Amino acid sequence: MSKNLVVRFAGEGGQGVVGGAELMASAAAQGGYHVLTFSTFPSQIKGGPAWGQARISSEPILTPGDYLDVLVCQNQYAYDANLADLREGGLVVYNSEEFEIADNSRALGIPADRMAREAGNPLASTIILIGAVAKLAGVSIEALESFITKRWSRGRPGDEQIVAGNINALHMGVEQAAKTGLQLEDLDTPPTHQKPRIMIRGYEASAIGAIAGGVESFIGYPISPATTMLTYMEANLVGKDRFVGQASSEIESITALIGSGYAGKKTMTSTAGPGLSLMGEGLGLAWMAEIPLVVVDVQRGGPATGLPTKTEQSDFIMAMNPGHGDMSVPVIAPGSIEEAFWASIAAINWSERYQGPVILLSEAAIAERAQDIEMPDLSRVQTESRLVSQGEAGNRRYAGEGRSPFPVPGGPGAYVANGSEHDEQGDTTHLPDIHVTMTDRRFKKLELLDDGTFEAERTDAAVVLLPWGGTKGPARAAWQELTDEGVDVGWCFTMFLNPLPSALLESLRGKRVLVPELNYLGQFATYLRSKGINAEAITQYTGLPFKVADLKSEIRRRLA
Amino acid sequence: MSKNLVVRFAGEGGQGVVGGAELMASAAAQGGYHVLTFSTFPSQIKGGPAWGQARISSEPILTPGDYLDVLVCQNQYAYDANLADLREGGLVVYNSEEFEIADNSRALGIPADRMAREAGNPLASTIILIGAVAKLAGVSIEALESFITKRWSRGRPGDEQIVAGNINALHMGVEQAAKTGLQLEDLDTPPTHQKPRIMIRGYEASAIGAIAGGVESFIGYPISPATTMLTYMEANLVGKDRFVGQASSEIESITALIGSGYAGKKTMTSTAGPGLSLMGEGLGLAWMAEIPLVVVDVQRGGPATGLPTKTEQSDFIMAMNPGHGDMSVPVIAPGSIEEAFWASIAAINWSERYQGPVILLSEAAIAERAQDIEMPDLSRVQTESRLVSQGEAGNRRYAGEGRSPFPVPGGPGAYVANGSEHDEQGDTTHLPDIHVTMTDRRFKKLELLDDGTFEAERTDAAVVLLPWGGTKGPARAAWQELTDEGVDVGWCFTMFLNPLPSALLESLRGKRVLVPELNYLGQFATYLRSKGINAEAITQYTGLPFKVADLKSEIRRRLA
Amino acid sequence: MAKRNPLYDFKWCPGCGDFGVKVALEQALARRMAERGESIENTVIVAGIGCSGNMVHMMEGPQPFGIHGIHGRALPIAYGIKSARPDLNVVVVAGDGDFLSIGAEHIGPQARRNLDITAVVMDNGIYGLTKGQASPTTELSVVTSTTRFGKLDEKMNPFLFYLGVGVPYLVSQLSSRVKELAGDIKTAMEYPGFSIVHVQSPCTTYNDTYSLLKGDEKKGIEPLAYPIGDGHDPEDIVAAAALVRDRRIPIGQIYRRAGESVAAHQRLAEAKARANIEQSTVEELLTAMTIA
Amino acid sequence: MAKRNPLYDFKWCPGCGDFGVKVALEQALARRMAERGESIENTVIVAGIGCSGNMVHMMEGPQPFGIHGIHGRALPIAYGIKSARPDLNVVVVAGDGDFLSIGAEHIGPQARRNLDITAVVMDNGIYGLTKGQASPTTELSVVTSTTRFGKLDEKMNPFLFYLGVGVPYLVSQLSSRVKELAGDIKTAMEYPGFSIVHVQSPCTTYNDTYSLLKGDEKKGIEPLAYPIGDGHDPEDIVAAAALVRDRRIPIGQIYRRAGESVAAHQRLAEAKARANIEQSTVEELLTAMTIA
Ligand SMILES: Cc1ncc(C[n+]2csc(CCOP(=O)(O)OP(=O)(O)O)c2C)c(N)n1
Ligand SMILES: Cc1ncc(C[n+]2csc(CCOP(=O)(O)OP(=O)(O)O)c2C)c(N)n1
Ligand code: SF4
Ligand code: SF4
Ligand SMILES: [Mg+2]
Ligand SMILES: [Mg+2]
Repeated sequence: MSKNLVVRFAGEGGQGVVGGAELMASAAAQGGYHVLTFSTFPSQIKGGPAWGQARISSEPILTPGDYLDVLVCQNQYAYDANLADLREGGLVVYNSEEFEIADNSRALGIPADRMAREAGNPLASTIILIGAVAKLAGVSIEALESFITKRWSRGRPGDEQIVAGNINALHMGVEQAAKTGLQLEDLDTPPTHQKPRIMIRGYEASAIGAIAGGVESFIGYPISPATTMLTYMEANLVGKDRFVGQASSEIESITALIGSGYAGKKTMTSTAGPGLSLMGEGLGLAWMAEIPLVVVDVQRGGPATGLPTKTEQSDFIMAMNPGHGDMSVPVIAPGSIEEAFWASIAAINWSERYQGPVILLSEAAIAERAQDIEMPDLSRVQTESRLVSQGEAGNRRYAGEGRSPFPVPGGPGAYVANGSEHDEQGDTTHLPDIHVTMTDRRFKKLELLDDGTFEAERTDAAVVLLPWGGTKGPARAAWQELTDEGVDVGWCFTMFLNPLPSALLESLRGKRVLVPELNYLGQFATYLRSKGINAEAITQYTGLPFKVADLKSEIRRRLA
Repeated sequence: MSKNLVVRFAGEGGQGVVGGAELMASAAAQGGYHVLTFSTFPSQIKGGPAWGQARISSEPILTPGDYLDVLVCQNQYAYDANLADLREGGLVVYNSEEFEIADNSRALGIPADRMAREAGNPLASTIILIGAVAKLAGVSIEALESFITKRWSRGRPGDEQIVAGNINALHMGVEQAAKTGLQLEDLDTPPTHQKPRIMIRGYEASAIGAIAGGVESFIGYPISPATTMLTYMEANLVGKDRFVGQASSEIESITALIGSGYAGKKTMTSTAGPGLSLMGEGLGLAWMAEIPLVVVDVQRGGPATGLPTKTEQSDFIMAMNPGHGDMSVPVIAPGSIEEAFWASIAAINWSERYQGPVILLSEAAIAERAQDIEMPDLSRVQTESRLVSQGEAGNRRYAGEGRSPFPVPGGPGAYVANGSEHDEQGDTTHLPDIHVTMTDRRFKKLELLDDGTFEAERTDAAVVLLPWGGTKGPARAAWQELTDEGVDVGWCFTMFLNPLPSALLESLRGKRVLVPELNYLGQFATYLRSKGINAEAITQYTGLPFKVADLKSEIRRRLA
Repeated sequence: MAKRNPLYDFKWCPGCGDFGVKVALEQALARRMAERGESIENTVIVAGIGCSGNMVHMMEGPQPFGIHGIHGRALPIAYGIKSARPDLNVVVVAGDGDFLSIGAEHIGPQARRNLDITAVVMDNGIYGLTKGQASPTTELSVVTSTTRFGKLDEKMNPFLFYLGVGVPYLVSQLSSRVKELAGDIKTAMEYPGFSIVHVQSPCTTYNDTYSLLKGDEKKGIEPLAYPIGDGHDPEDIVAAAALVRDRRIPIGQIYRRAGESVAAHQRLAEAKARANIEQSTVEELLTAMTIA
Repeated sequence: MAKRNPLYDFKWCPGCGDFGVKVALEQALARRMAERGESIENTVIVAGIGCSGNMVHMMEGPQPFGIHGIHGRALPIAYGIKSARPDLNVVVVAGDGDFLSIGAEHIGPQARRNLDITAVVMDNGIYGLTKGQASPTTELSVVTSTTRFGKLDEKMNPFLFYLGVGVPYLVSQLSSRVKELAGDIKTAMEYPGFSIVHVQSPCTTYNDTYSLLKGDEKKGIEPLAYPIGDGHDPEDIVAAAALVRDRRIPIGQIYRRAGESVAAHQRLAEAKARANIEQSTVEELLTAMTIA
């Protein structure tokens, strides 16, 4: 019995390789398995090397899996480019209309498209392949049948034929596999679950979290990989006094957010690096005029247009200092899909509490992943709203040290929200002592955000592993294996990157901190060093997430 | 005999207080003295608290001077706001039409405007005041007369009357002062100079340096305090194949620069923080596509619109990381007017050598200062131009590790300059190994820039004073006084902030480094700590430069 | 907020056209409040960066809310305010450089949305606050600090520009005609959609165009500005284009889109009503993803 | 640079209108080179970001220089190139989102400068590369992933927009009419000033408008596109405005400013000649500041 099945569908954009992996995952999830998908594709609509991967397991999953049990490939290039990731003893299923593999001892050729056409169900070729994979890996065929039945019974005329056709296609694949006699270890039986589970994507978790946090206005400009959050909001943030709009550029998005935040609403946008780079001046205005808003940056490969569909963690430095002048924008970066949900709530709470901009750093690999998770416990949701002025301070919005009541237009306390240095009522003045007072005020508010939670294990160890964002998954897996292997390394993680929980910072003093991160500069490690922590980065900048094995060996190398 | 005379003209914008200080300085400079001016005014055309200060000395000058020997004030507010800076025993000259000072033991009231009007020379009121100041401070009246004669003999009809009128006005002031019997120590006689000297402003030094560096194209959008450099170029970069243009925004400026740099020209823009904040994406493109260009950021108070006319050093962090993704933009920051000239040449050389963007960090206090300096030794000017492709590498512009020959449009080697990740000929591709190769290539080029010079004195001391940019002046003055007073502190300075000269970095290891800088975050100190240097910042964020006395006492405090 | 804030020291130069605009805006707001019994706090003034933008601090009397943001972004800020709070009266005040150079990109989108706000543009054909550089509306071959050989770019025709990007309501006025301007601003605020009041507001320090606009009989200068005759049909966009095509400046209502004007927020409300869609709760959104 | 680079794998979808534009552009350049004996390296293709922008990599045959920058900035990049090197032939290729949404701010300035470049705009009324969101030229009430209730903003009229910002040379064409398009692009490149060739280039995947444009007798669909009749005087801007005011799409020369067109770089050269100004040396500039 094997605990894991990792399948990759590889081919070209438009050949449904991503869909194949996700269909397989959904089916397995419904069969009770834990699943996690990952896909990578070029920045174009048709063509180009693409693949989708599904990991199916009887145990909770942290990563899409380093090595493949089954590689399904649509063409020669896909075979050549992905073979290296096939584990020893792994099997290949390939499109025999496209190319041939001489040695068929571990490979199975299927003319899936032709078979599907001939069966009068051209769209079913992926299902044929899934059938073959299921057979090879000993996945319960019944489970797949019941999935197909559910999935295509949508109460439309002709559902029956479609279901029948697809089940037939499934069996066509099963037979093809059966003929070969090839067989992997059977997959373990699925676990039993106490709590209800949901199948959710990262961007959905971020978006629904934002709705849970009370977001009222969402304005964005399309950009991969952040567009999905915008379109999700278009479809789901639809209440009477809710507003979702497509801006004409990211400069319009961020300045419109400033307007909405100023007008008293919880407001948010989603973008990627190029958009964030255009928001620097606007974020400075939000910082200066003290306007609550949240920018979700779904990181992709940079700089410039960079690698629009690949994953990277290289926007951290700019997120904290997106514009000129003295500012330090709060940054929150979720490490998993569950955390993506809670991170959105936290980001909105922070922005409302300290009355300023907050940046939520997501990543392509988190936003696009689909995974089964426990239904979040909504009773734990706590939302905050800004302190609203009842006129107590008159128009002196910027009076006092730190946060003061926020006058909402239409209500009392008319003032000028000003991006130029200003006095208490927001009138422009550049007198030295006023610039000092107001600068101190803006930074003092950050002290209100020292409530970030963090994980800390084996805190006695001299060396601590401290990943951030989506690197949490592979790092955690590597850490678990290393600890099992008797390596003594501590574990810390927080999604609250700026300001860092002061308790965490203290606990790191005097330790050697290893920071795995997906960028060249070692951006988070750099930041930690500037805070006096002895941190060194473990970097990777391939546009792909870390492999657990690579991380493990690198950590061992550093410890040696 | 006193070595120094510090005079401040204080009043409202539009009352010629800045002009007064500069006229006084020019006159003294022509008399052979060393002079340095500083002024501060609000962001508006008329009105608002403004003052101009002139320091006149028989010795070389590092700062405008902490305390005033003479305060000239136009109104009550100017008197109240500036009195604190008057040294003990200092004198006040005030506009007696505007207000009265009860105790006239150290103050002299002059109805300068009325006197000027009555003398039929209404524009001469400032000269009347200068006459009074000169008498009080024992500045040679002959020198002033000859200055006036030169200044207003422009070969125009009526020059004689103007000169006579102004000399008469000068003496009216002298008499007013004489009547009071008030008198400061006489000013030392001017030094004798071997080398020819020039009176120059910071922005002129930057602009002429750029011309010396071979700049061919300059495109900018007006913004204080960077507009003066743009308008200087409009008037002086006028050769046949030179181009100067006003853009419609900073986004147009930076992307136009990318076009000009791509087209083979040495190209430059000047802007301030808000403009730099809009250039993040464009700078990322220049970094990614490897396009030489120089952005001059004349720093002002930030963030957002901030304090447009005040000085600050708060754009350093953003200058190095102006956009998303992995980049590290080279940064050069001159510490004096002489250095401003050489820094422009160095910035152009760096951009041409490593084929990428360079940011030149100036400051309001440097750009607007007028000072007498020795004529720069032009025989020391060395300019560099990019390695141009003769077709040797075909269209493989991005081939190899680090810099490769640059194909210029019209010549051989047609390629695509690409802001998306690309292969050797610039075609888009997002394959993992290519992103790695190209990222390494972009950063490796920075090694070509490790030729930055630096100052280092008393390198044996355990504590080192390392200011940056315009803070060099007051820091140097403080360091000299402290050393004279027997305090053992080392001195280091470089205008090459990123990459830092590796030799300097090494020499700082293990030392305690004090970094005076005009910002809240201690931006340069933060950067040094991230490089493992034990650096702590001495910050000020008033919109004004450091006073030498304040720096000295703070350094002493840190050493205690 | 000049009167209420002695510390605040911004001043316009003597004779600056913006003084007239200030008084007109104050009057327009006062009348609106009186007529509707609406409180002044229901109005938000969104200011651009420039001498003109300082309007938001200069206004006297009852104080509206204000926001003084960054250069060129008054319109998108107004979009954010109005889309969040359709109940507010949102007025943009900006200069020609702010509105028509760095901010020009934002006009078309608001016009297409028919965002229900009023923009008062103070056009002095110059960058005032930065001490006199050419702006898009500076005349061809005028010499400024950034146009040493005389301006080489053609003058932008703001009216043609507005018509081209689809601005549905367009009035042209002079800062010196305070009474008329106050009326124009008030009516524009009442228009249910995107309205622009484009004001010639001369800069006495860097580009004094008073005599050009009003003409000067002695000097024999024909007035550049002239009242639009009754012959003009403001609902005919082609006629409007013809009216504004030459360099003279017609004063009055240049264009007003025919038919009823449906503001952006109305459209959205109606669309939602049509789709009779409900906001799902977080619980519902998550439960929909349950693995059966 | 498709043919020469097997590794480069970008593909347009089958039937994408951009294929036709690609061939037309290749032909136009080939003819230009032949006629002038000009080398292909004298041409620079400046691409926007979008499926359309990938043109710069897709072109086959003799390879021009290319630059594939950032979203919306093709025009200012072209401004930088042409102002630095008037001798180069600069062609911008961009989509409706890139050119008319985030990049719209850059059209007016080049028009007023009369920058001597040609922009080929591939208008498919959609954001293709980002998988089908509304663009400024998406029709009102069309449903896309960002317009769930149907598009609420009015469709931008790109022709009226170009006329409004002062574009001196404007041609409208269909991607399917390759021969005509090639001719249009070639003539536009010859125009000494700012020329735009606006091409309807349908997106077969997200907004297939072929039948709308060409019409469909069976389905009884009137063709949206129609040839401009001889009656139209392209030098009359008011006539041009009248021609493009409705939603139909006239094909042909919409506008061409009357009189001789003086390109930006010519103007500057002439101005410098008039001022007969010389570049001072660094020595001269510094010496002028000597303290006598
Ligand atoms: C991003 C940015 N760029 C440039 C500036 C500098 N700036 C301030 S006001 C202004 C233009 C002012 O002209 P206009 O909008 O016509 O207003 P006016 O002063 O003439 O009323 C400029 C360029 C700025 N504040 N921000
Ligand atoms: C600053 C920035 N914002 C957003 C994007 C994402 N993006 C890439 S292409 C595109 C629009 C494509 O539409 P269009 O210009 O019409 O080109 P098409 O794909 O339709 O040919 C967008 C929004 C980006 N690359 N950069
Ligand atoms: S500079 Fe011009 S626009 Fe500014 S205040 Fe003075 S007159 Fe008015
Ligand atoms: S998505 Fe549309 S525009 Fe993009 S290549 Fe496919 S058909 Fe062409
Ligand atoms: Mg103006
Ligand atoms: Mg498009």
